[in-house]
Amino acid sequence: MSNLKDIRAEEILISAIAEMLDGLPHIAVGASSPVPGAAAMLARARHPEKTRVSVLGSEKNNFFTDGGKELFDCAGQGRIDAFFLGGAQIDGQANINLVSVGDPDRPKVRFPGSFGSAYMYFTVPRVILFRLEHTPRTLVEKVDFISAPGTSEPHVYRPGGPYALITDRCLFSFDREKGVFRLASVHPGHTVEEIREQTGFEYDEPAEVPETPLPDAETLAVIRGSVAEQLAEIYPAFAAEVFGLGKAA
Amino acid sequence: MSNLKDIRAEEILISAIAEMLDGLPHIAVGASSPVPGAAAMLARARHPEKTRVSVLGSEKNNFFTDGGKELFDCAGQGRIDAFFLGGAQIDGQANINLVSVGDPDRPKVRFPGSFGSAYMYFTVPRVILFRLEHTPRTLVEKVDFISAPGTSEPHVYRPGGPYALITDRCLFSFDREKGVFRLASVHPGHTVEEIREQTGFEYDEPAEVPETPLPDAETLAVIRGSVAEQLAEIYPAFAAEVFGLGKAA
Amino acid sequence: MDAIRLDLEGLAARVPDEAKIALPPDYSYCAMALVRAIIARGVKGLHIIGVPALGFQADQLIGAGCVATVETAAVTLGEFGLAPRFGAAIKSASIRMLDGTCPAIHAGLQAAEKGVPFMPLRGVIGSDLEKRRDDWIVADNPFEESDPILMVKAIQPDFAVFHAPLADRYGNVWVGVRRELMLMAHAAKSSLVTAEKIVEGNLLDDPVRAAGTIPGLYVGALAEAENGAWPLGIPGGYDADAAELARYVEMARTEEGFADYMAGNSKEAAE
Amino acid sequence: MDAIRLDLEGLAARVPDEAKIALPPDYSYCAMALVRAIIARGVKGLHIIGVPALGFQADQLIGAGCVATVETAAVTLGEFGLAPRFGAAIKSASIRMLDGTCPAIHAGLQAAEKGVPFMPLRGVIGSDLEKRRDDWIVADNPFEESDPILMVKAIQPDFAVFHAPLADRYGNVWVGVRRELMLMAHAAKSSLVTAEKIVEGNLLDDPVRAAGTIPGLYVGALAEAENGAWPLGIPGGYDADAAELARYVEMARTEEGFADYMAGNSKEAAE
Repeated sequence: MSNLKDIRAEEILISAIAEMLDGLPHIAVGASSPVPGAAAMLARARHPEKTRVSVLGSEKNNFFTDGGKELFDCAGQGRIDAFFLGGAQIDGQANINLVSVGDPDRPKVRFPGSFGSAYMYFTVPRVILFRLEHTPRTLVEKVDFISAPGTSEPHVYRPGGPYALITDRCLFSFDREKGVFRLASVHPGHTVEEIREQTGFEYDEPAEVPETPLPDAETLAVIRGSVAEQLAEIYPAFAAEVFGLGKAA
Repeated sequence: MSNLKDIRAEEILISAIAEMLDGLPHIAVGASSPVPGAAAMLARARHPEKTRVSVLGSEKNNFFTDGGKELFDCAGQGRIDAFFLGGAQIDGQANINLVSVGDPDRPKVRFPGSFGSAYMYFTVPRVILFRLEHTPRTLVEKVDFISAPGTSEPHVYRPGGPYALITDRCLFSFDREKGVFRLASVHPGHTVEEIREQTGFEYDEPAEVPETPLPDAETLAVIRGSVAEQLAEIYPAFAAEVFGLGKAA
Repeated sequence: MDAIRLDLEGLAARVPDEAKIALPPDYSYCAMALVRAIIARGVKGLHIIGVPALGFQADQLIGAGCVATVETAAVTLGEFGLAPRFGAAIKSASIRMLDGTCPAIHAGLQAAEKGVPFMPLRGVIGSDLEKRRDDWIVADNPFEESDPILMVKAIQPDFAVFHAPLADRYGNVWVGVRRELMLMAHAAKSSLVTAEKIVEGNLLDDPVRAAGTIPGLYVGALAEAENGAWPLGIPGGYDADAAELARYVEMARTEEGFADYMAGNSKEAAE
Repeated sequence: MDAIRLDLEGLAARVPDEAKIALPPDYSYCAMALVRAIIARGVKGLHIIGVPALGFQADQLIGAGCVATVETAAVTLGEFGLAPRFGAAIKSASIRMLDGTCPAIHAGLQAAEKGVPFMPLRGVIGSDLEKRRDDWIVADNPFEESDPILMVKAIQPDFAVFHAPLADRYGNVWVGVRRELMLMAHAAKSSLVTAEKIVEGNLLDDPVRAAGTIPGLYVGALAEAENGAWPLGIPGGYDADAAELARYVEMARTEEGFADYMAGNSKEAAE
């Protein structure tokens, strides 16, 4: 068994996310997401003959040849099985806000913008929300701006949607029927009470909440080996910080 | 002045068509039209810094790099100024039929099909109809199948349409307001009476019908020189037959 | 990820009866050898789609009785004239004909490529094509009063079937400027591809080569087939075998002649 | 036909006040040198469109007061964080912001590329993006009962403005797999392009190179600009000048710092 002291928080996240990607044919990752990127690479390392990974902004992990639209077309065709979205704010209905806090016409804070979220959230079956800052400021009751809605009316074409939300404290799954999150596991070192305190929205909490499993030795070896190496091409700063890998000049 | 005996009928057609293309920025030509192709090349030779020519099926005269759709997209953008269409049947409203004679479900004769006519006829400002067989069988009162209509209701978006019809006997211009052809000139060796006899549809005939002008010596030199040479790449059989040019093996 | 590599028979075996297959025109990259293998299997009820026009491939498939529906802007043998088995099938009404127009076929495939149910297209309104297609609807432009526009239903083939000059072990397929093949591959559920040559390296590693390459993601299976377009040619490669094409056109004038031609070709292929 | 070849100032002079210009994201081929020349001209009231996102080009144009409207899926300086002049302009409501989403921008450009007034797109329904855009309409899929779908109005920029690693005397511009530049060029009325190098031969003569080349037909005018993307990098060419970009981000925190930065850069450029 692995020992908690030796394992970084990022490695637990990578491993937990990879579980949700296991065996999927095609996982796509946005450019600024090293942890999901690593999780996708771990999933690919486990099933090299089954799983493809596309990472935007990577030259080695991006096989698209039809310009910026191909990722979205590919999702529209049903050829992308998992994708990741963040959110400056995420609410209990899984609505995400990538635009601004406050009145959007006179915002208190302005973020970059919605990117492809309003589309990928509808077309990719397994969208995993990823937010490292788990506080009542980020996980809110109601977002100030809906970049992409978590749920839609039944007659709206929507093969995709939220599958889970992973934060620095815990993992929520999302129940699309009920339109609510459910606490799935709490990361080692965090507590159910802390989650309650730090979450601004209502969610289902089962009687027994398991701890997020630690990656086993084999998984850790892959993460620290081939995954870290591949990651360094795309996220050199992250690879240097987390895995102590330098980017070749 | 040129002498009729030395001039081939094709050269008169090439020269007459080139007059209608003079100074246009972009002329596109379908693959199986050597006479229009030659006319486009003649127009380009006269204005090499103003006129582009795209010939489908040519490697040297086709600069498209976005697949089969680019020609049509380009026309939709307003970037194609002239195009050529034929017709197994053409009627007095400039409707063209490229599909079949008789009941289309049990046709007496089946032709290849409509190709891009139903679109190019709407989007290209100057569509020149080209039909070498001028008989009551081909120029009919009403086509058996409308591959592309000659005119549209006023509210239908239609920046393009028929501009002229050139046959082996004469040149008609098309009046889009009235929706009728008008006899513009009769080729040397043909008569107004013969046109009346051989045309299955009604058209306007002015009191004085001029003769289609012969190409002058300079024009003939260009046709027989650079145009014939360029044509040989795309239409080797035609270039051999009309200009005595062999295709390099 | 390595591509699934099969022989021609293996590729042909993936095409079930009643499949909807997209085919390129004769001047693009046609998988003639694969089409012969599909014919040899005796597949029935195919729905073939010309992107945007059909030629020798369609005429042989139709002559062999493999085809139920033809959807195309044209069927032509180019300088070799009208397609004889197609013409005979039309006259005997033994195939269902969906006459289209080039940009509508591209638009339908682009709709499937984008995962949308339809694509608007200018023109076409008032043609008999439009009147005879129930997968085309004239609707209103929602941004303008009284501006009718054609809506073309998405065309999603089961398979894009084509040839290419070059592919690699990962299933990446180079088609250069023949980009309609990429559109077909994006729009289809899967692509069955033959290539003159399958190399070991990765075509996407060369940024110049990559620009004309279809990623392996879209390619269901792949077979190496030297001269795979014969008797057609391939752009930038070999010329069409005009004598052989002329021989076909001559023989295919009659049903018997066609059968003899195909039997002879199969025999040759087997030898 | 030879392309119109100008210097950077000549290219910049073609952009009038209130022009609608499409710009690529920082990781594509950005004509930074041309953007500085446009800023130096003091152009006003631009409508800039991110294809699909904007970065340093937009921040500098906005900071210099050239921009009236920003239409994009995002404005970001990537690892350098939020765009400071953009953020300031949003807070002071001095620019009109049209928040979009990547595939809707591609779809709008594709509509212009096809010459259709709109393009359908899945998703987006129920977002605040959709509620705040009057050039997007939720309408009915004409082929299905009760199937609402977004219609995105065509986006036709006056100019596509971008950089490229290679061009030729005929105005053919090689962009490789950065195909959004080709889409921009097709959709725009005209393209203003800078290139690292302009060669004498014809890029379309090489069938491998041709596949990633925008034909000169779409290019209004061209300038050679070595290091034309600096301080950004170009894929397959040079890396971004991280120190310079960091210097910009630091100085652009304030209006004064931004003005100093731009003045310094103009001075450097003049030297």
